[in-house]
Amino acid sequence: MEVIKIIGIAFAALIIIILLKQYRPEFTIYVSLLTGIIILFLVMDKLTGIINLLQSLANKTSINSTFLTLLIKITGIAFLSEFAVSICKDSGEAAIANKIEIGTKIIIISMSIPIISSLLEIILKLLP
Amino acid sequence: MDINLLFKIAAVGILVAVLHQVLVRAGREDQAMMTTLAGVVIVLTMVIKEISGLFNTVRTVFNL
Amino acid sequence: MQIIRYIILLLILAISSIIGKMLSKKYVRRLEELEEMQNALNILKNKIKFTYEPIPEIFEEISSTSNKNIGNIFKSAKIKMNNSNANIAWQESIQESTNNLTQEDKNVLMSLSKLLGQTDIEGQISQIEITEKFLENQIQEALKEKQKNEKLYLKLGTITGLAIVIMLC
Amino acid sequence: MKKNLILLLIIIFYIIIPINFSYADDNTNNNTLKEQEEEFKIQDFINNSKEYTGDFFEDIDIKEMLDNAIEGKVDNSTIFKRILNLLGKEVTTNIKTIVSILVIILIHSILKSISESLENSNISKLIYYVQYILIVTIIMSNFSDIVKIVENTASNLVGFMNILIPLLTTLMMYTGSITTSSIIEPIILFMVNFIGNIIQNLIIPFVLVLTSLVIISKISDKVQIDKLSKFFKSRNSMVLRNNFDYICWNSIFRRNFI
Repeated sequence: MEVIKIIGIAFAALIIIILLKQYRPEFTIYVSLLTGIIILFLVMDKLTGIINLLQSLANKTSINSTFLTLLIKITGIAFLSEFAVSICKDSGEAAIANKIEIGTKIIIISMSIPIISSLLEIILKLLP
Repeated sequence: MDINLLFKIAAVGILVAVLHQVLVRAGREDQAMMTTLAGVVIVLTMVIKEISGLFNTVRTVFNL
Repeated sequence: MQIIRYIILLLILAISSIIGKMLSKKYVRRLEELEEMQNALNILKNKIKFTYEPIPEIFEEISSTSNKNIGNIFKSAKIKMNNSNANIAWQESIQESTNNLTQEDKNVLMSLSKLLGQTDIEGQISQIEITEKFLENQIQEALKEKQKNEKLYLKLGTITGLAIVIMLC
Repeated sequence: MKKNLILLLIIIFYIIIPINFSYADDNTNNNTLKEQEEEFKIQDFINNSKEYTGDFFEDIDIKEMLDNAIEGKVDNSTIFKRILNLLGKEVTTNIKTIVSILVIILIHSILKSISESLENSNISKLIYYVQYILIVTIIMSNFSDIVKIVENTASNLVGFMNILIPLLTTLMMYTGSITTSSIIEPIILFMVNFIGNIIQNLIIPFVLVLTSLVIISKISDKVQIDKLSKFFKSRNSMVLRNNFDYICWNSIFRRNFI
C-alpha cells in the first residue's frame, strides 16, 4: 500500500518537472528536493520501527549499547549525506557532491575512532 | 506535508513564468525579473521549511 | 470551516482582479479625458472667435456640455475667476481637479492659462491651437500607453490574486 | 567333534574361574591396601590433587572416592553428574557468546542493507568497515578469555601430570613390569614436560599472533597480510599434528615392542 503512494508521488513530481522545465528550469530542483523529502517522510516511521527492533535486540544480549548507538548514528549520517549528494549530482554540481562525501567520510571516521582504539586494545591484550 | 505542497510549488512556478512573460511583453523587464526572484524566494522558504522538518525527524530517529 | 476558507480565498481573488481592472481603467479614462479636453478647447476657440462672450460664460457652457471631470475643471475655473484673474484660477482648478490626467497633461493645460485673459482674440486663439497641438501629442502617447498597459494590469491583477490564493491554501 | 568339545570346556572353565577368584581373597585385601598406602605416600598425591580439582569436585572427597575405587565399587554416577553440570557452566557461557555474536551479525546485516542501498559506494564501504571492526572487537573479547582458559588448563594439566607420573611408575614397578616401567618412565616424563611446555609457551602465543594477523588481514583486502596469516596457520597446525603423532608413536610403539 505504502509503495503505491511513493510511486504516485514520484510520477506526479516527474510530470511537474517536465512541465516546469521549459518555463522555469530553476524550479525543477525544488520539486525534486521536495519529492525526496515527502518520500523520506513516508518511510521514516518504518525506519523508527527497525531501529527500535535493533535496540531491543542489542539490549537482550550483552553488547554494550555505545557501539550500537554509534552504528545507528553513522547510518543516519550516511543517510542524510547520500540525500544531499544525490541532489547535488542531479543538478550537475558533482564538485559539491564530492565535498559533501569527503566531509561525511571524515565525520564518520572521527566518530568511529573509539571503536578502532578499542579494537587495538583488545588485540594488544590478546598478544602475549 | 503532502502532494499538495508539490502542486503548490508547480502552480507558483507556472504563474511566475506567465507573469514574467506578460511583464516582458509589456516592456517592463526589470519588474519581470523582480517577480521571478520573488517567486523563487517564496518557493525557497516553503522548501526550506520542509527540509528543516526532515532534518529534525532524522535527528530524532537516529538520535544524532 | 473549509467553506469559509474557500470563500475568503475567492474573495481575495476577486479583489485582486478588481484592482487590476481599476488600474487598467485608469489608462482608458485618461485617454477619454484628454480627448474630451481637446473638444472643450475646440469649442472654446470657436466661441471666442465668433461670439465675443466673456470667458466665464464660455466656461459655463463648456462645463455643462462636457463630461464630469473636464466639466468640473471649467466650473471650478469659472468660480475662481470671480475673486482672481483667469490665469491663476485656471491653474488652480487644473491642479485641484481629481482626474486621471498625468502631470505632463496638466503642465500642457497650464501653459494655456498664460495668455487666457490678457491678449486679444487672435493671440488667445493661437495660444489655444498651440495647447491643442501639445494635447494631440499627449493623446497619442496616452493611446500607446493604454494599449500597452491596459491588458497588462488586467492580467497582472488576476495572476497575483491567483498566486496569493495558491500560496495561502 | 572331540576338538570343539575341548574348546567348549576351556571357555566354560575360563568364565567360571575369574569370578570365584575375586570372591575368594576379599578380606585379606584390606590390610595389604593399608600398607601400600603408607608406603607409596598416596596421601600427598591426594592432597595435591585436591588442590587442583578443589573447585570442580566440591562435594566429592577424592580420598573417599579413591578408597571406593580400591574396593572395586566405583560409583562414578556422581562424577558424571558433576562433569555434566561443569560442562553446562562452560557451555552456557559459550552459548551466550554465540547468541550475542548472532545478534551482532543480525544487526550488522540489517544496517548493511540500509547502508548498502546508498548509491555512493565509499560511504557504504566505510560503514562496512566500522561494523566489521565492531563485530571483531566483541568476538575478540570472548576469544581472549577463551584463550586464557586454555592457557591455565594446559599449565594445570602439566603440573598434574608431573605429580601423577612418578606415582604411576612406582605402582607399575611394584606390580611386576619393572623393565617396561624403567624404560617408559623417563620417556613419558620427558614427553609430558616437553609437550606441555611446547603448548604453553610456543603454540598458544603462536595462536594469538595468528588470530591478530587474521583480523588485520580481513580489515582491508588490499593488505597482503592474509598470505602471511595463512602461512602461520599451516605451520601451527603442522606443529600440533607432529606433537600428537609423537605422543601416539611413543606410547603405542613402546608398549607393543619393548
